[in-house]
Amino acid sequence: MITVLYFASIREHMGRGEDRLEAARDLTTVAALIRHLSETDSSFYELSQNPNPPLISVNQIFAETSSPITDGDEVGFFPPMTGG
Amino acid sequence: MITVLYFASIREHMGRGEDRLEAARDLTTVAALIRHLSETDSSFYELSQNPNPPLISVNQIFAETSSPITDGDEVGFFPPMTGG
Amino acid sequence: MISVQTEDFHVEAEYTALRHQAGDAGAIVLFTGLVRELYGAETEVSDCSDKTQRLFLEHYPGMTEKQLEAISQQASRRWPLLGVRILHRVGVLYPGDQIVLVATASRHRQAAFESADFIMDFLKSRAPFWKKQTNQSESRWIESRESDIDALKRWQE
Amino acid sequence: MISVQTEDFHVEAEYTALRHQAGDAGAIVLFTGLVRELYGAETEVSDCSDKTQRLFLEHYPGMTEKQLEAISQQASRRWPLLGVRILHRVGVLYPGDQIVLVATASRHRQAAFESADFIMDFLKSRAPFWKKQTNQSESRWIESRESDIDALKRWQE
Repeated sequence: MITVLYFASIREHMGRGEDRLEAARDLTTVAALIRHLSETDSSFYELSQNPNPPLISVNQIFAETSSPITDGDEVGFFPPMTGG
Repeated sequence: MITVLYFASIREHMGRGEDRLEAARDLTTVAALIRHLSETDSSFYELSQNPNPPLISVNQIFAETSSPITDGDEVGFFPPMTGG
Repeated sequence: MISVQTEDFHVEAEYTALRHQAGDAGAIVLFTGLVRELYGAETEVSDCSDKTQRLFLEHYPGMTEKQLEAISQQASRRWPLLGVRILHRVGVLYPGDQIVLVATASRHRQAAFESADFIMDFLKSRAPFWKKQTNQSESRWIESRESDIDALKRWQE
Repeated sequence: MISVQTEDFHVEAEYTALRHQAGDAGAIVLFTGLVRELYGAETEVSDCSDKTQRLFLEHYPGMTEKQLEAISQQASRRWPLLGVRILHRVGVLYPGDQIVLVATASRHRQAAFESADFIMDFLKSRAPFWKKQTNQSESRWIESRESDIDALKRWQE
Protein backbone atom coordinates (compact mmCIF):
# COMPACT_ATOMS: atom_id res chain seq x y z
CA MET A 1 0.00 0.00 0.00
CA ILE A 2 1.21 3.51 -0.88
CA THR A 3 -0.40 6.44 0.95
CA VAL A 4 -0.72 9.65 -1.05
CA LEU A 5 -1.44 12.87 0.90
CA TYR A 6 -2.60 16.22 -0.48
CA PHE A 7 -2.28 19.52 1.39
CA ALA A 8 -3.66 23.07 1.27
CA SER A 9 -4.70 24.28 -2.22
CA ILE A 10 -3.82 20.87 -3.68
CA ARG A 11 -6.03 19.09 -1.14
CA GLU A 12 -8.88 21.43 -2.13
CA HIS A 13 -8.23 20.91 -5.82
CA MET A 14 -8.27 17.13 -5.38
CA GLY A 15 -11.39 17.31 -3.23
CA ARG A 16 -9.78 14.92 -0.74
CA GLY A 17 -6.75 14.71 1.52
CA GLU A 18 -5.66 11.17 0.89
CA ASP A 19 -5.47 8.31 -1.60
CA ARG A 20 -4.38 4.76 -0.92
CA LEU A 21 -2.94 2.75 -3.77
CA GLU A 22 -1.99 -0.88 -3.99
CA ALA A 23 1.75 -1.10 -4.46
CA ALA A 24 2.48 -2.35 -7.96
CA ARG A 25 5.60 -3.62 -9.67
CA ASP A 26 5.85 -0.59 -11.92
CA LEU A 27 5.28 2.00 -9.12
CA THR A 28 8.96 2.30 -8.23
CA THR A 29 9.49 6.07 -8.48
CA VAL A 30 7.54 9.24 -7.75
CA ALA A 31 7.44 9.86 -11.52
CA ALA A 32 5.68 6.52 -12.04
CA LEU A 33 3.20 7.37 -9.30
CA ILE A 34 2.50 10.75 -10.92
CA ARG A 35 1.98 9.03 -14.30
CA HIS A 36 -0.40 6.51 -12.75
CA LEU A 37 -2.44 9.16 -10.87
CA SER A 38 -2.60 11.40 -13.97
CA GLU A 39 -4.00 8.52 -16.01
CA THR A 40 -6.64 7.55 -13.48
CA ASP A 41 -7.69 10.94 -12.06
CA SER A 42 -8.55 14.04 -14.11
CA SER A 43 -7.96 16.39 -11.15
CA PHE A 44 -4.48 14.99 -10.70
CA TYR A 45 -3.89 15.20 -14.45
CA GLU A 46 -4.62 18.97 -14.26
CA LEU A 47 -2.14 19.32 -11.41
CA SER A 48 0.56 17.55 -13.31
CA GLN A 49 0.06 19.93 -16.26
CA ASN A 50 0.51 23.00 -14.05
CA PRO A 51 3.61 25.06 -14.94
CA ASN A 52 4.35 25.10 -11.19
CA PRO A 53 3.91 21.46 -10.23
CA PRO A 54 3.41 20.49 -6.56
CA LEU A 55 6.29 19.97 -4.20
CA ILE A 56 6.84 16.34 -3.23
CA SER A 57 7.79 14.46 -0.08
CA VAL A 58 8.46 10.76 0.44
CA ASN A 59 8.11 9.54 4.03
CA GLN A 60 7.98 13.17 5.20
CA ILE A 61 11.27 14.15 3.58
CA PHE A 62 11.53 16.42 0.52
CA ALA A 63 11.80 14.37 -2.65
CA GLU A 64 12.12 14.63 -6.43
CA THR A 65 10.19 12.94 -9.22
CA SER A 66 13.17 10.60 -9.58
CA SER A 67 12.99 9.51 -5.93
CA PRO A 68 12.28 5.78 -5.43
CA ILE A 69 9.14 4.61 -3.67
CA THR A 70 8.22 1.27 -2.25
CA ASP A 71 5.38 -0.56 -0.51
CA GLY A 72 4.40 1.23 2.73
CA ASP A 73 5.69 4.63 1.67
CA GLU A 74 3.86 7.90 2.29
CA VAL A 75 4.02 10.40 -0.57
CA GLY A 76 2.93 14.04 -0.08
CA PHE A 77 1.98 16.61 -2.73
CA PHE A 78 1.75 20.27 -1.67
CA PRO A 79 2.17 23.89 -2.80
CA PRO A 80 5.11 26.13 -1.77
CA MET A 81 5.09 26.61 1.99
CA THR A 82 4.02 29.83 3.71
CA GLY A 83 4.65 29.31 7.40
CA GLY A 84 6.10 31.70 9.93
CA MET B 1 32.16 77.92 34.68
CA ILE B 2 33.15 74.76 32.82
CA THR B 3 32.14 71.42 34.34
CA VAL B 4 34.54 68.54 33.72
CA LEU B 5 33.25 65.01 34.38
CA TYR B 6 35.25 61.80 34.71
CA PHE B 7 33.78 58.31 34.35
CA ALA B 8 34.66 54.70 35.13
CA SER B 9 38.41 53.91 35.15
CA ILE B 10 39.19 57.57 34.46
CA ARG B 11 37.09 58.70 37.44
CA GLU B 12 39.01 56.22 39.60
CA HIS B 13 42.35 57.34 38.20
CA MET B 14 41.49 61.00 38.90
CA GLY B 15 40.21 60.13 42.36
CA ARG B 16 37.12 62.28 41.75
CA GLY B 17 34.17 62.47 39.37
CA GLU B 18 34.08 66.18 38.69
CA ASP B 19 36.09 69.40 38.36
CA ARG B 20 34.73 72.90 37.99
CA LEU B 21 36.87 75.49 36.25
CA GLU B 22 36.37 79.18 35.82
CA ALA B 23 35.88 79.89 32.15
CA ALA B 24 38.92 81.75 30.83
CA ARG B 25 39.63 83.61 27.61
CA ASP B 26 42.09 80.99 26.39
CA LEU B 27 39.88 77.97 27.21
CA THR B 28 38.14 77.94 23.84
CA THR B 29 38.71 74.35 22.72
CA VAL B 30 38.87 70.90 24.29
CA ALA B 31 42.58 70.87 23.41
CA ALA B 32 43.13 74.02 25.48
CA LEU B 33 41.22 72.49 28.38
CA ILE B 34 43.35 69.33 28.18
CA ARG B 35 46.52 71.46 28.15
CA HIS B 36 45.32 73.42 31.16
CA LEU B 37 44.34 70.32 33.16
CA SER B 38 47.62 68.57 32.28
CA GLU B 39 49.60 71.52 33.59
CA THR B 40 47.72 71.81 36.85
CA ASP B 41 47.02 68.15 37.69
CA SER B 42 49.56 65.34 37.57
CA SER B 43 46.86 62.63 37.35
CA PHE B 44 45.37 64.31 34.31
CA TYR B 45 48.86 64.72 32.84
CA GLU B 46 49.31 60.94 33.05
CA LEU B 47 45.98 60.43 31.27
CA SER B 48 46.94 62.77 28.47
CA GLN B 49 50.18 60.82 27.91
CA ASN B 50 48.32 57.52 27.56
CA PRO B 51 48.65 55.97 24.08
CA ASN B 52 44.87 55.46 24.25
CA PRO B 53 43.64 58.86 25.40
CA PRO B 54 40.14 59.21 26.90
CA LEU B 55 37.07 59.69 24.74
CA ILE B 56 35.57 63.16 24.96
CA SER B 57 32.08 64.64 25.09
CA VAL B 58 30.98 68.28 25.10
CA ASN B 59 27.48 68.88 26.43
CA GLN B 60 26.83 65.14 26.31
CA ILE B 61 27.67 64.80 22.63
CA PHE B 62 30.81 63.06 21.33
CA ALA B 63 33.55 65.60 20.64
CA GLU B 64 37.13 65.92 19.40
CA THR B 65 40.08 67.78 20.85
CA SER B 66 39.39 70.47 18.24
CA SER B 67 35.79 70.96 19.44
CA PRO B 68 35.05 74.47 20.77
CA ILE B 69 33.99 74.99 24.39
CA THR B 70 32.46 77.97 26.09
CA ASP B 71 31.26 79.18 29.50
CA GLY B 72 28.62 76.83 30.92
CA ASP B 73 29.72 73.77 28.93
CA GLU B 74 29.99 70.28 30.36
CA VAL B 75 33.00 68.28 29.18
CA GLY B 76 33.25 64.51 29.79
CA PHE B 77 36.32 62.26 29.73
CA PHE B 78 35.81 58.51 29.67
CA PRO B 79 37.23 55.18 28.47
CA PRO B 80 35.78 53.15 25.55
CA MET B 81 32.24 52.11 26.36
CA THR B 82 31.23 48.57 27.31
CA GLY B 83 27.46 48.64 27.61
CA GLY B 84 24.94 46.07 26.45
CA MET C 1 12.63 22.22 21.72
CA ILE C 2 9.96 22.03 19.02
CA SER C 3 6.20 22.51 19.43
CA VAL C 4 3.34 22.65 16.96
CA GLN C 5 0.10 23.54 18.69
CA THR C 6 -3.26 25.26 18.35
CA GLU C 7 -2.96 26.98 21.75
CA ASP C 8 -1.52 30.46 22.16
CA PHE C 9 1.86 30.83 23.89
CA HIS C 10 3.31 33.08 26.58
CA VAL C 11 6.50 34.88 25.68
CA GLU C 12 7.59 35.15 29.32
CA ALA C 13 7.20 31.41 29.94
CA GLU C 14 9.18 30.53 26.81
CA TYR C 15 11.83 33.15 27.56
CA THR C 16 12.25 32.08 31.17
CA ALA C 17 12.50 28.39 30.27
CA LEU C 18 15.18 29.12 27.67
CA ARG C 19 17.05 31.44 30.03
CA HIS C 20 17.25 28.76 32.70
CA GLN C 21 18.15 26.03 30.24
CA ALA C 22 20.87 28.09 28.60
CA GLY C 23 23.38 28.20 31.45
CA ASP C 24 25.90 31.01 31.06
CA ALA C 25 24.19 32.65 28.07
CA GLY C 26 24.95 36.31 27.53
CA ALA C 27 22.36 36.88 24.81
CA ILE C 28 18.85 35.73 24.04
CA VAL C 29 17.05 36.64 20.81
CA LEU C 30 13.33 36.01 20.70
CA PHE C 31 11.28 36.45 17.54
CA THR C 32 7.51 36.38 17.28
CA GLY C 33 5.39 36.49 14.14
CA LEU C 34 1.90 37.96 14.37
CA VAL C 35 -1.18 37.77 12.12
CA ARG C 36 -1.40 41.02 10.16
CA GLU C 37 -4.58 42.66 8.94
CA LEU C 38 -3.04 43.39 5.58
CA TYR C 39 -1.20 40.61 3.77
CA GLY C 40 0.79 40.93 0.63
CA ALA C 41 0.20 44.67 0.81
CA GLU C 42 3.84 45.55 0.32
CA THR C 43 2.91 49.04 -0.81
CA GLU C 44 1.18 49.95 2.46
CA VAL C 45 -1.72 51.24 0.30
CA SER C 46 -4.42 48.62 0.27
CA ASP C 47 -8.13 48.24 -0.19
CA CYS C 48 -9.84 47.95 3.20
CA SER C 49 -11.93 45.06 1.92
CA ASP C 50 -8.65 43.15 1.78
CA LYS C 51 -8.36 43.18 5.57
CA THR C 52 -7.80 39.76 7.08
CA GLN C 53 -10.76 38.54 9.07
CA ARG C 54 -9.10 35.28 9.93
CA LEU C 55 -6.24 33.02 8.95
CA PHE C 56 -6.29 29.24 8.72
CA LEU C 57 -2.96 27.53 9.22
CA GLU C 58 -2.69 24.02 7.81
CA HIS C 59 0.36 21.81 8.21
CA TYR C 60 1.65 18.31 7.51
CA PRO C 61 1.68 16.61 10.93
CA GLY C 62 4.80 14.55 11.35
CA MET C 63 6.76 16.17 8.55
CA THR C 64 6.45 19.59 10.22
CA GLU C 65 8.07 18.40 13.42
CA LYS C 66 10.80 16.59 11.46
CA GLN C 67 11.59 19.70 9.45
CA LEU C 68 11.61 22.01 12.47
CA GLU C 69 13.89 19.61 14.31
CA ALA C 70 16.22 19.49 11.31
CA ILE C 71 16.31 23.31 11.08
CA SER C 72 17.03 23.56 14.81
CA GLN C 73 19.90 21.06 14.50
CA GLN C 74 21.30 22.84 11.47
CA ALA C 75 21.37 26.10 13.45
CA SER C 76 23.07 24.38 16.38
CA ARG C 77 25.78 23.01 14.12
CA ARG C 78 26.37 26.41 12.56
CA TRP C 79 26.43 28.56 15.72
CA PRO C 80 27.53 27.83 19.33
CA LEU C 81 24.01 27.88 20.76
CA LEU C 82 23.08 27.21 24.38
CA GLY C 83 19.40 26.79 23.61
CA VAL C 84 16.86 26.81 20.78
CA ARG C 85 13.08 27.04 20.97
CA ILE C 86 10.69 26.81 18.01
CA LEU C 87 6.94 26.99 18.54
CA HIS C 88 4.44 27.26 15.69
CA ARG C 89 0.68 27.53 15.95
CA VAL C 90 -1.81 25.94 13.56
CA GLY C 91 -5.57 26.21 13.11
CA VAL C 92 -7.71 29.35 13.02
CA LEU C 93 -6.05 32.63 13.99
CA TYR C 94 -7.18 36.25 14.01
CA PRO C 95 -5.41 39.58 13.31
CA GLY C 96 -2.94 40.41 16.08
CA ASP C 97 -2.64 36.76 17.17
CA GLN C 98 0.76 35.24 17.71
CA ILE C 99 1.68 32.65 15.04
CA VAL C 100 5.26 31.65 15.69
CA LEU C 101 8.02 32.01 18.26
CA VAL C 102 11.71 31.37 17.64
CA ALA C 103 14.20 31.95 20.44
CA THR C 104 17.94 31.28 20.61
CA ALA C 105 20.46 31.68 23.40
CA SER C 106 24.21 32.04 23.07
CA ARG C 107 27.23 33.46 24.87
CA HIS C 108 27.50 36.32 22.39
CA ARG C 109 24.81 38.30 20.66
CA GLN C 110 25.86 37.74 17.06
CA ALA C 111 25.27 33.98 17.19
CA ALA C 112 21.87 34.52 18.81
CA PHE C 113 20.79 37.11 16.21
CA GLU C 114 22.03 35.21 13.19
CA SER C 115 20.67 31.83 14.24
CA ALA C 116 17.17 33.18 15.00
CA ASP C 117 17.16 34.95 11.63
CA PHE C 118 18.37 31.75 9.92
CA ILE C 119 15.73 29.59 11.60
CA MET C 120 12.95 31.99 10.52
CA ASP C 121 14.20 32.00 6.91
CA PHE C 122 14.27 28.22 6.77
CA LEU C 123 10.99 27.84 8.61
CA LYS C 124 9.23 30.15 6.10
CA SER C 125 10.23 28.13 3.07
CA ARG C 126 11.13 24.69 4.40
CA ALA C 127 8.52 23.73 6.98
CA PRO C 128 5.20 22.41 5.62
CA PHE C 129 2.81 25.13 6.77
CA TRP C 130 0.25 26.85 4.56
CA LYS C 131 -1.80 29.95 5.31
CA LYS C 132 -5.31 30.58 4.04
CA GLN C 133 -6.58 34.11 4.48
CA THR C 134 -10.26 34.98 4.75
CA ASN C 135 -11.27 38.59 4.12
CA GLN C 136 -14.67 40.19 3.58
CA SER C 137 -15.18 38.77 0.12
CA GLU C 138 -13.23 35.53 -0.17
CA SER C 139 -10.86 32.92 1.19
CA ARG C 140 -7.59 32.30 -0.59
CA TRP C 141 -4.29 30.56 0.00
CA ILE C 142 -1.47 33.01 0.59
CA GLU C 143 1.25 32.65 -2.03
CA SER C 144 4.86 32.30 -1.05
CA ARG C 145 6.85 35.51 -1.31
CA GLU C 146 9.78 35.76 -3.70
CA SER C 147 11.65 37.57 -0.92
CA ASP C 148 11.27 34.55 1.35
CA ILE C 149 12.88 32.32 -1.24
CA ASP C 150 15.62 34.89 -1.84
CA ALA C 151 16.19 35.12 1.92
CA LEU C 152 17.34 31.49 1.99
CA LYS C 153 20.15 32.24 -0.43
CA ARG C 154 21.83 34.48 2.14
CA TRP C 155 22.79 31.38 4.14
CA GLN C 156 24.49 29.49 1.34
CA GLU C 157 28.24 29.65 1.51
CA MET D 1 10.89 54.40 24.30
CA ILE D 2 14.11 54.66 26.28
CA SER D 3 14.70 53.67 29.92
CA VAL D 4 17.81 53.57 32.08
CA GLN D 5 17.06 52.05 35.45
CA THR D 6 18.42 50.02 38.36
CA GLU D 7 15.26 47.85 38.59
CA ASP D 8 14.92 44.56 36.77
CA PHE D 9 12.46 44.34 33.86
CA HIS D 10 9.80 41.89 32.75
CA VAL D 11 10.10 40.63 29.19
CA GLU D 12 6.36 39.94 28.96
CA ALA D 13 5.40 43.48 30.01
CA GLU D 14 7.82 45.05 27.53
CA TYR D 15 6.77 42.69 24.75
CA THR D 16 3.06 43.24 25.35
CA ALA D 17 3.42 47.03 25.45
CA LEU D 18 5.35 47.02 22.17
CA ARG D 19 2.90 44.61 20.56
CA HIS D 20 -0.04 46.86 21.37
CA GLN D 21 1.77 50.02 20.37
CA ALA D 22 2.92 48.57 17.07
CA GLY D 23 -0.44 48.32 15.28
CA ASP D 24 -0.33 45.93 12.33
CA ALA D 25 3.14 44.57 13.05
CA GLY D 26 3.91 41.14 11.64
CA ALA D 27 7.25 40.69 13.42
CA ILE D 28 8.73 41.49 16.81
CA VAL D 29 12.37 40.87 17.67
CA LEU D 30 13.33 41.04 21.31
CA PHE D 31 16.92 40.86 22.49
CA THR D 32 18.09 40.54 26.08
CA GLY D 33 21.64 40.67 27.39
CA LEU D 34 22.46 38.76 30.57
CA VAL D 35 25.35 38.92 33.05
CA ARG D 36 27.67 36.01 32.33
CA GLU D 37 29.81 34.20 34.85
CA LEU D 38 32.74 34.18 32.47
CA TYR D 39 33.70 37.40 30.72
CA GLY D 40 36.22 37.80 28.00
CA ALA D 41 36.65 34.03 28.02
CA GLU D 42 36.36 33.69 24.26
CA THR D 43 38.05 30.32 24.40
CA GLU D 44 35.44 28.73 26.67
CA VAL D 45 38.37 27.45 28.74
CA SER D 46 38.75 29.70 31.72
CA ASP D 47 40.08 29.68 35.24
CA CYS D 48 37.22 29.23 37.68
CA SER D 49 38.63 31.97 39.89
CA ASP D 50 37.73 34.31 37.03
CA LYS D 51 34.02 33.75 37.61
CA THR D 52 32.05 36.95 37.95
CA GLN D 53 30.73 37.49 41.44
CA ARG D 54 29.10 40.78 40.55
CA LEU D 55 29.09 43.46 37.90
CA PHE D 56 28.88 47.21 38.47
CA LEU D 57 27.37 49.19 35.61
CA GLU D 58 28.25 52.87 35.57
CA HIS D 59 26.85 55.34 33.05
CA TYR D 60 26.80 59.04 32.18
CA PRO D 61 23.31 60.20 33.19
CA GLY D 62 21.88 62.53 30.58
CA MET D 63 24.27 61.58 27.82
CA THR D 64 23.15 57.94 28.01
CA GLU D 65 19.52 58.82 27.35
CA LYS D 66 20.52 61.22 24.54
CA GLN D 67 22.62 58.54 22.86
CA LEU D 68 20.00 55.82 23.19
CA GLU D 69 17.37 58.18 21.77
CA ALA D 70 19.68 59.04 18.86
CA ILE D 71 20.32 55.33 18.17
CA SER D 72 16.59 54.61 18.27
CA GLN D 73 15.89 57.46 15.82
CA GLN D 74 18.66 56.31 13.50
CA ALA D 75 17.14 52.84 13.41
CA SER D 76 13.69 54.28 12.70
CA ARG D 77 15.04 56.29 9.77
CA ARG D 78 16.78 53.26 8.35
CA TRP D 79 13.99 50.68 8.69
CA PRO D 80 10.17 50.98 8.58
CA LEU D 81 9.66 50.31 12.28
CA LEU D 82 6.33 50.32 14.10
CA GLY D 83 7.93 50.43 17.54
CA VAL D 84 11.29 50.51 19.32
CA ARG D 85 12.06 49.79 22.97
CA ILE D 86 15.47 50.17 24.62
CA LEU D 87 15.90 49.48 28.32
CA HIS D 88 19.30 49.35 30.05
CA ARG D 89 20.00 48.62 33.67
CA VAL D 90 22.74 50.25 35.76
CA GLY D 91 24.15 49.61 39.23
CA VAL D 92 25.12 46.30 40.79
CA LEU D 93 24.15 43.12 38.92
CA TYR D 94 24.83 39.42 39.48
CA PRO D 95 25.46 36.46 37.13
CA GLY D 96 22.28 35.54 35.26
CA ASP D 97 20.74 38.99 35.77
CA GLN D 98 19.20 40.80 32.84
CA ILE D 99 21.24 43.85 31.73
CA VAL D 100 19.61 45.17 28.59
CA LEU D 101 16.50 44.74 26.47
CA VAL D 102 16.11 45.89 22.87
CA ALA D 103 12.87 45.21 21.02
CA THR D 104 11.72 46.27 17.58
CA ALA D 105 8.44 45.77 15.71
CA SER D 106 7.88 45.92 11.98
CA ARG D 107 5.57 44.61 9.27
CA HIS D 108 8.23 42.21 8.01
CA ARG D 109 10.79 40.20 9.91
CA GLN D 110 13.91 41.42 8.16
CA ALA D 111 13.51 45.01 9.33
CA ALA D 112 12.85 43.83 12.89
CA PHE D 113 15.92 41.55 12.95
CA GLU D 114 18.29 44.01 11.33
CA SER D 115 17.23 47.01 13.40
CA ALA D 116 17.52 45.17 16.74
CA ASP D 117 20.96 43.93 15.71
CA PHE D 118 21.94 47.48 14.63
CA ILE D 119 20.73 49.01 17.90
CA MET D 120 22.74 46.51 19.95
CA ASP D 121 25.89 47.18 17.93
CA PHE D 122 25.56 50.93 18.39
CA LEU D 123 24.57 50.62 22.02
CA LYS D 124 27.68 48.53 22.79
CA SER D 125 30.12 51.08 21.45
CA ARG D 126 28.20 54.36 21.41
CA ALA D 127 26.25 54.60 24.65
CA PRO D 128 28.21 55.71 27.73
CA PHE D 129 28.01 52.58 29.87
CA TRP D 130 30.96 50.93 31.57
CA LYS D 131 31.12 47.52 33.24
CA LYS D 132 33.29 46.70 36.23
CA GLN D 133 33.59 43.02 37.03
CA THR D 134 34.35 41.69 40.50
CA ASN D 135 35.61 38.13 40.79
CA GLN D 136 37.16 36.23 43.68
CA SER D 137 40.47 38.07 43.59
CA GLU D 138 39.87 41.53 42.15
CA SER D 139 37.68 44.18 40.58
CA ARG D 140 38.49 45.43 37.11
CA TRP D 141 36.89 47.42 34.33
CA ILE D 142 35.93 45.27 31.39
CA GLU D 143 37.74 46.32 28.22
CA SER D 144 35.86 46.97 25.04
CA ARG D 145 36.00 44.09 22.59
CA GLU D 146 37.59 44.55 19.18
CA SER D 147 34.70 42.58 17.74
CA ASP D 148 32.24 45.17 19.07
CA ILE D 149 34.07 47.93 17.26
CA ASP D 150 34.26 45.81 14.11
CA ALA D 151 30.55 45.10 14.39
CA LEU D 152 29.76 48.77 13.84
CA LYS D 153 31.50 48.72 10.47
CA ARG D 154 28.85 46.35 9.12
CA TRP D 155 26.34 49.20 9.12
CA GLN D 156 28.39 51.65 7.09
CA GLU D 157 27.32 51.86 3.49
